[in-house]
Amino acid sequence: MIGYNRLRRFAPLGVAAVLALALAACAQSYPNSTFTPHSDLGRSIDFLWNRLMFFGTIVFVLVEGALIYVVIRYRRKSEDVTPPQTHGHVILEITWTLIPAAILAFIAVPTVRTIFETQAPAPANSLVINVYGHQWWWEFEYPEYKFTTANEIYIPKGRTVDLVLHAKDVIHSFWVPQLAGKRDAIPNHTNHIWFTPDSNMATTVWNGFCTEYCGDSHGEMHFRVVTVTPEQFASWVTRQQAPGFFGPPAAPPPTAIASASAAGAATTKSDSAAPAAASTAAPAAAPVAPVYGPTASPALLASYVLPHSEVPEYAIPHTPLPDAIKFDDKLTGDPAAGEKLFVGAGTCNACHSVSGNPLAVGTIGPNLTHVGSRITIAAGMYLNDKAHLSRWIKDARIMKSGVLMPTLGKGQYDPQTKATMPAGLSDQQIADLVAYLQALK
Amino acid sequence: MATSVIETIPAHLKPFVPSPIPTTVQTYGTSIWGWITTTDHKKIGALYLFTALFFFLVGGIEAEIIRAQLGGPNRHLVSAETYNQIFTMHGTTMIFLAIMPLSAAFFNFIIPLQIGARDVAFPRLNAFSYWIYLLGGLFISIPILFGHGPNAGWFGYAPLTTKAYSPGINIDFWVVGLQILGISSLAAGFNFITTIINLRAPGMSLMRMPVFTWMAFIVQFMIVLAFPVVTIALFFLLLDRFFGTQFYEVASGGDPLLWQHLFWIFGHPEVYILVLPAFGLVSEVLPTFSKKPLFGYPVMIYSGILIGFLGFGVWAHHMFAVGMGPIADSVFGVTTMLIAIPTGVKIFNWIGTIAQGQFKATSASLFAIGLVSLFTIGGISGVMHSSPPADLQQTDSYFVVAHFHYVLFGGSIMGIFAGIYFYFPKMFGRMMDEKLGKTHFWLTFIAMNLTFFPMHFSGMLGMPRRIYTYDAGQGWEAFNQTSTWGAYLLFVASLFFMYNFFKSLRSGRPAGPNPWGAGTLEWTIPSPPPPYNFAVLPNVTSRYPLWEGKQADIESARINQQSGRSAEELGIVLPYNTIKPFLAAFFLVLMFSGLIVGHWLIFASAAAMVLAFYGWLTSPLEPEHH
Amino acid sequence: MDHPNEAAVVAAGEHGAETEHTGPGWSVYWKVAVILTILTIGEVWVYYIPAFVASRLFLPTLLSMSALKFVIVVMFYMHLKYDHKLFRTLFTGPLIVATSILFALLFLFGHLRLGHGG
Amino acid sequence: MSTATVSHHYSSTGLANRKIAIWAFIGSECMLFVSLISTYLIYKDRSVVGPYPHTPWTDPSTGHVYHAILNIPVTSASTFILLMSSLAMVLALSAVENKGKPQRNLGERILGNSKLWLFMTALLGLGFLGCQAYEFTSFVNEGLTIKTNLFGSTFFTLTGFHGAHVTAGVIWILSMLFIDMKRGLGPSDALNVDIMALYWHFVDVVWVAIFTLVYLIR
Ligand code: HEA
Ligand code: HEA
Ligand code: HEC
Ligand code: CUA
Ligand SMILES: [Cu+2]
Repeated sequence: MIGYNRLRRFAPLGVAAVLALALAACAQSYPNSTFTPHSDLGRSIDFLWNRLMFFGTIVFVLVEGALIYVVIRYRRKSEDVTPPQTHGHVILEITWTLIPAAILAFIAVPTVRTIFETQAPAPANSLVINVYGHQWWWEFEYPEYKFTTANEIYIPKGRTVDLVLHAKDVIHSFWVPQLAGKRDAIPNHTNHIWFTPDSNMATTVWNGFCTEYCGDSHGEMHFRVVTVTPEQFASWVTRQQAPGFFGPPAAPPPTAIASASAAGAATTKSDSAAPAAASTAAPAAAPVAPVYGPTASPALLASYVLPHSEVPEYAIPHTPLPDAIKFDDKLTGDPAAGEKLFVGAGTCNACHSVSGNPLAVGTIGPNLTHVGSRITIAAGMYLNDKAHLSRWIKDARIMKSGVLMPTLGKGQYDPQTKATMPAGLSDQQIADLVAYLQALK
Repeated sequence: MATSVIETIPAHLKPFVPSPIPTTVQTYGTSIWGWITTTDHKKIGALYLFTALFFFLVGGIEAEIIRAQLGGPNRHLVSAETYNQIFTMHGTTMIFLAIMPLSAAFFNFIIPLQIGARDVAFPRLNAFSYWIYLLGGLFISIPILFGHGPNAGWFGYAPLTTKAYSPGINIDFWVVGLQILGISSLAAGFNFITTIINLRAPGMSLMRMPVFTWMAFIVQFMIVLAFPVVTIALFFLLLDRFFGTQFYEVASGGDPLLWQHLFWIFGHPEVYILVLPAFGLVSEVLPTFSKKPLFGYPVMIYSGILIGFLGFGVWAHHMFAVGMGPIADSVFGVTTMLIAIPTGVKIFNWIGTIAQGQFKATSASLFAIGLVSLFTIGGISGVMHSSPPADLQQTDSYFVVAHFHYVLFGGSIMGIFAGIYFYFPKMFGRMMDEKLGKTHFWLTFIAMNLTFFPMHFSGMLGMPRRIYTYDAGQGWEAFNQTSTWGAYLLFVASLFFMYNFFKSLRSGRPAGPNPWGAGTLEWTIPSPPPPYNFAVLPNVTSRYPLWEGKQADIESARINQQSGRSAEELGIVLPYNTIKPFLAAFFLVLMFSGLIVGHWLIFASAAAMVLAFYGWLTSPLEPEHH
Repeated sequence: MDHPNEAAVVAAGEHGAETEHTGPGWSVYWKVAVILTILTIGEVWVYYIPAFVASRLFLPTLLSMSALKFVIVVMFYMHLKYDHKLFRTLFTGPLIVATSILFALLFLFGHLRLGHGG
Repeated sequence: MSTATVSHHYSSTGLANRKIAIWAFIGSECMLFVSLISTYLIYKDRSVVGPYPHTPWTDPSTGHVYHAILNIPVTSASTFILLMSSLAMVLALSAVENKGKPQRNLGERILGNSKLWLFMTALLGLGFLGCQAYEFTSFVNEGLTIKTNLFGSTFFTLTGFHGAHVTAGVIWILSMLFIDMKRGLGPSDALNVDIMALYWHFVDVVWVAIFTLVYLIR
């Protein structure tokens, strides 16, 4: 008496579910939706998904329908009736074995076909990007152009990109839901995932996530993928290949740029500094002069980065600042002083590289050569602005759980060592560092 | 009201005169010593039930914290470190400390009764299994209270679990704790295999065995075949962490996929270990409340066997993103799909059981319907995972979380609740309150869907699992909020259950031997059963001895139902109570904890454990008989 | 009425729980031991023939000799050949699962290439 | 009362509980050893540094040359010893089963002496363990420990696991021998000896597999 009346109430729930799904498939407010693929791989998967959904819905409706039907139709009305004591039915058993088998065949065949299609070696002219998962950030290396960046990649629309996945510590997994499925980055393994971003989509930013649990800050191991036109991409590459420059634009002698770009190449783990496509050719053996001070050419400064104003809302992190870190936001910093601190008292160079600066070649942390042009810091956790940068430098360990970067602010509490830093950077020094980093565009 | 249930059984379904419903109900006695030393499978079953419900509550509270944290974006109710411990322990607790032992409670209580035995084959080993479970459970659960809980997820992928990346003692507790718990399951596995093969009453042929016992039988084989593999995988990790071996050391050339394969060779059979007992319970409940034998009994058995067997050939479907290559992906994808066929057959046969029957909605049967409807949803999302390219968008997202809660909560837990409402009268001699029970069901059913259905969306809309928080503006807020409110409602639903459970234990209406008019052997004896279960071993001539009206069945039922006499009066020899299994288990757990505490403890407790075993093996099980 | 029915008790029957296996005797045991010895000698022998080790036959030969040893110990010394068939099921079932998993793992880790010998 | 003996002696198959359990246990052990053996084989050629099982290795930093580790002659001997212990074990079992039957000649008296055969089994088992102890110590002396490389870890764990099984078996046999000396084993003990023998033979056949897969195959 209870069952069937209430079961009816679930009809609206089912309808709501279907509606919500339809909504999910199109709405703009789902920035990480897998239902709006923007690549060939994404669409192959979506095709399978639709087929799975189709048969899944049929099975669901039939089974739940039959269940509700029998429960209502054969409900007990009187305690005295004895139903026929049937024991089974051979034809029925065979039928409900064969029908699911047939359905599965319709699923299995395209599945296997898609597996072999999507796991074939990537086409020859693909853009190779070496991806290294670290606890808890991403290192991206463009071997073709010989530069390294972190937590943010640009890929040209219409060209196949072949991501070669490695891991430096534990297992991570690379996922940009709008572009493709996941692939794990596993130590001692090399994995591939490749796809071609649609050439007709907008220049925009996609969110990416680490999807294999990798320890404390697995939840904050994001990255951004910027899909750009081939021209924008070429322009962006020029900038990335240049050494870290800061300060007001000056007109340095051409040789400075050339040797600087060789220095940049030297930090990319490659002995042969073969001339990169978009950069000025430089002799590999050119002596590397330390590049201090403002060095950027106007041409380089004009090269492409996605303007912050064009970054969609969903790609801008909203992680609140921890209250525990106090910083005097009114301080203004001096980039040149910041640079000295970077390779001096700040000891930042122990872990970070800034190409062009031979003293800054650390590889434990992200490459900071053009950090000022990135949207976020700390693997997508915080917005890349002064407020966040300064607190990050002051006490990264409060900003992000388990992080390897030490607490550097003077008198700051380090939650990992459970100790207060006796020495360290003053707020003014941090402001200088921030000014330097922000200038590294 | 008090008489209604049994009076309403139609004439042919009560082929013998039922004994009057007792006004007082036997209890198991309250002496603590009596519980610690017991070897009675029914008391051990009850211990399993209470302990597992306790751990279920613990796992549930952990789930509530998870949901509270994820109820909105950028929440910091708990830190990332704490969150990671909580979700790890939530998964570990639910799987190893709640569902498996809840199933074990039924194995213990029901199997001997269903096959017409006086106890399990090795009663002391049985007690040993329980004590290991309890102590191992505490061992693995307590550290989280001190902020040192295991924190690498319930499948603890290497190399994250190695000393290099988890230098703390958190993972030590996990490795050692699971190692201990494995011993409990293995010991119970051998025990039940032997029991079911060898202690069936005369005439209880395999094809007359109740379906619950059949599913339990299959599960025991899966346990004894699956657990050794994880034992070895854990043993490697234990050696790595405590003795400096290299199994999972990346720098030495170790392959992280070794752990994954070994774990999932265990892990996938494990999920059927979790659900087949629930399938068995439902296969007892639905016929009873439809007044019809189970539809397609032999097919149900064969499909169970097939599921068990196929279950060993699909493990790598948890690894579609690791890059195994197209051949392996295809093979494991297709074998995984095949499992849907025998499982579907089960679903259809349950529907066939209700069809043409006389379905009565009770708490037990509603939960059984809950299983059929919700497990189907989980199964369908499982099939969606089984297509490797499609799974690349689903794996490690909340879509998977939705899948496995539909099969685990919608399957295992729903089935176990059906089992509890169904067998409570048999276990404790008292009825549970039906009104509260039905309220519990409807709240649970609604809240369960409210909690887990939105996860399908959040997952496909890009939300990874195991993240302690997420940013605003990702399109996930509404779904998470719904999930969280659903989880709160689930908790409220559980309060109804708890109240009902404890109230009924104390003052439920006396049940009598067969309150539901069920057909199998366990209902032919008093509730709760006397220590010896059957005054005479029944002579079984049919699948539903109480329904099919065979003379021999009726006769044994008539005798067994009415025995109010003690074992001595009947001259039945029962095993002694003994503390030795407890001691052996205690020292075994102590020995393992020596790995963390200090190696001297290993040797000291190993010696004590050997003594306990020696005492156990050299003392007789039961009084000498002439 | 308050007395348990003796007839049913008798019907429950009293079976001896003792196993009766009419195992083979010394006449078989020593022959098995000789075969085992010969096979072991054979295994070690071929190990020391470099040409044979390099040949395609090495692996299959060794595997079949060892499988043969395995089988005859199980059949005769563990008297599975003579014992209740239940035991055969209890052993061969798991053995099949175990060996399948062994081969599957070797394949997954690239030690068995389909179409190549070993 | 005649009902008294019914309870624990009834069985549906006529087989002994413990014998069913030991076979189930042996089935389970198959999975245990397959996991160990698979791991060994998977990691076979993956050690980053030597020493290696079948080939010599020169340590690049010290120039020290390590021999191929495995010692086939010793292991062949220990394999033979273990096989013979299985023979002794079947003889012990049949001696126990046939206790009390007339022994007409010296041969039958020897074959019927369960103490002798139990002792022989234990002795051969100890002999095997001795070989293993020798093997392990010489490997350690040659520079291979459980911590050295993947080969060391998998090798010692696999053979060590097996050795632990043999050790447990030897203790079991010695306890049985002790009982035999104290009160004499007879046909009523056959079940206990049978179970022990099954365990022992199983440990033996596992070694048959290990010998081929680990030692002989390259
Ligand atoms: C009770 C436990 C249980 C059960 C029974 C199942 C059943 C199934 N599971 Fe599930 N699974 C889990 C528990 C369970 N699973 C858990 C815990 C995880 C995650 C582990 C982790 O990562 O933490 C998981 C993860 C998981 C994955 C990995 C996902 C990933 O991480 O990427 C896959 C992939 O194939 C999968 C598939 C299946 C399939 C095909 C079934 C099938 O058995 C389902 C078959 C049933 C039906 C299909 C419904 C009834 C059938 C019909 C009505 C017939 C007609 C139907 C069709 C033709 C479709 N499961
Ligand atoms: C049987 C298994 C089981 C069950 C029942 C549940 C139940 C629940 N689970 Fe859990 N879950 C897992 C198994 C299970 N889970 C596993 C294996 C994981 C993966 C872990 C990992 O990633 O490592 C997981 C992960 C997991 C996540 C993902 C976490 C993450 O990835 O970050 C979430 C998030 O919402 C979640 C939520 C819930 C909720 C809200 C419930 C609710 O249904 C809980 C409701 C229950 C109660 C409120 C308790 C009620 C208690 C009683 C009725 C008994 C009391 C009675 C007496 C004492 C008499 N679970
Ligand atoms: C011990 C090594 C170490 C030192 C020293 C160190 N860092 Fe870092 N740094 C890291 C690591 C590791 C990360 C990545 C953290 C993450 O996102 O999880 C990081 C991240 C950063 C980022 C964010 C980069 C991005 O793209 O997300 C900035 C900016 C940064 N560090 C600046 C500094 C500065 C400035 C100093 C010195 C004052 C410094 N670091 C010193 C290790 C270090
Ligand atoms: Cu990296 Cu999760
Ligand atoms: Cu699975």
